[in-house]
Amino acid sequence: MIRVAIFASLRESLGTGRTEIPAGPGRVSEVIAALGSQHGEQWLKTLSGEKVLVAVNQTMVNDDHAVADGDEVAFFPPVTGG
Amino acid sequence: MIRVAIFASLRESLGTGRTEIPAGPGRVSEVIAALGSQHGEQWLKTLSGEKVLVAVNQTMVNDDHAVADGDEVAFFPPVTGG
Amino acid sequence: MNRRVLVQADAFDAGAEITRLRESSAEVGGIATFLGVVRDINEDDTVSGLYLEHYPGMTESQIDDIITEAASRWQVLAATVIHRVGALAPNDEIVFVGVGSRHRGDAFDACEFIMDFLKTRAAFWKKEQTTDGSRWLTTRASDVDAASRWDA
Amino acid sequence: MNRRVLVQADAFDAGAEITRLRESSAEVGGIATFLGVVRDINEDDTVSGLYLEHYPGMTESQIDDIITEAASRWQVLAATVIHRVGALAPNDEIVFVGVGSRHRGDAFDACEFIMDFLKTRAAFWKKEQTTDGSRWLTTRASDVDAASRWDA
Repeated sequence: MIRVAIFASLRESLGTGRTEIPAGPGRVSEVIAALGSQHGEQWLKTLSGEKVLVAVNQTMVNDDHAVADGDEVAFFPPVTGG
Repeated sequence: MIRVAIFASLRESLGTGRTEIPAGPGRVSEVIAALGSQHGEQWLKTLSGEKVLVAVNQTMVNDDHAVADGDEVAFFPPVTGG
Repeated sequence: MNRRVLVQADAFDAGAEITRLRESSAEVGGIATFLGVVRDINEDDTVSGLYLEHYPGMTESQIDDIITEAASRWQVLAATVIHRVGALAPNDEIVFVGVGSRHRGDAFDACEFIMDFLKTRAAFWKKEQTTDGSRWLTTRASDVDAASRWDA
Repeated sequence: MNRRVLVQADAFDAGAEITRLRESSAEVGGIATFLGVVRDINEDDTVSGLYLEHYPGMTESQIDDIITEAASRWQVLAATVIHRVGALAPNDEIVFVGVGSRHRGDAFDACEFIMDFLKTRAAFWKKEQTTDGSRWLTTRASDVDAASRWDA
């Protein structure tokens, strides 16, 4: 199982902040593809957006980063804290 | 009358923080000379020191600044606040 | 180094935080702080409220990393970061950063560095309610510039 | 601009000063502060106390001028300077500078500028009591350097 977390404007666009997919995808890009298959085209488009940031196990990574069973993959827009 | 104020290490060296001299000296350098005549050589030496700062009526000035009857002339070492 | 990182919905007391920084070590000679307050005006709209979201766990560890980086650049005896999340109203405090150091230059630089990196490197997202509706804020170019000047 | 300049023997409450700066204007988005504390160690001696002298009237007007200069360089909505004089002990607070502005960069710069100029341009003199006796402190080269970097 791969846990998926989605934050802020992406969460609002997709209507959920938490989901999961079965283990299998070996990279972030494949996680996005699997989420697209599971939830539809809008997910694929939203999560592939140019400005979307990705973290695996709470560490920022690129789309080709490896993902393993039990990992948490998070998607979010650029941060605006402070 | 010219009022004279002396601060910090200079005040301690000279043993007083306040004195006055009769009106007459037209410049700071002449005030120092008059204080030397009135209080002795140590005053002349101390107030002529290279690092001594001077204010007339609470504004920083040079030794050749004009002094008039009723003015307050202050002598002090470099500041160390904050 | 004493460090204190809090991401919380509750209000906080900046004065009590300064006292805590002071008492963290007898070596503390100066404490620089920054308190951010929700303003009621932003880019010509009237802000009626702000909603802040974060990534529990990741946000805190990013702040930890920012403090560690600051302490590697300057002499830092104690550092506190408190960031509020959830619903905030105009004039609410939103963020507090405080740094205690032996010398004021280190305290100022480390405090400003931490603030600049909080703006651009920690997982917080702001949504603004205005008279025109609500919108997620985007990263400001001026904040990116402020953070990048520490790269040198 | 709201300005508050106090030279006093009494202790003060940094937290209350921050609250006052916050409440000075609804436009205040950020408050940068510095609190200086008497340290018990200075240049290898053990400091048992500090005595601060000032020039009543002149000192306050110099601080006013420093604030005015800061406000001409940065956006300053409110500025507070409190400096203690008389006998102080280790761990006593000695100076507080706080600046409220719309933007954090202005608040930080104005606050640090005011501190640097307080160190070098305001009529205060410090006498330190150490285990080796007491001595008047001389201006530090590092403080002169800190102030002169604003000349550009």
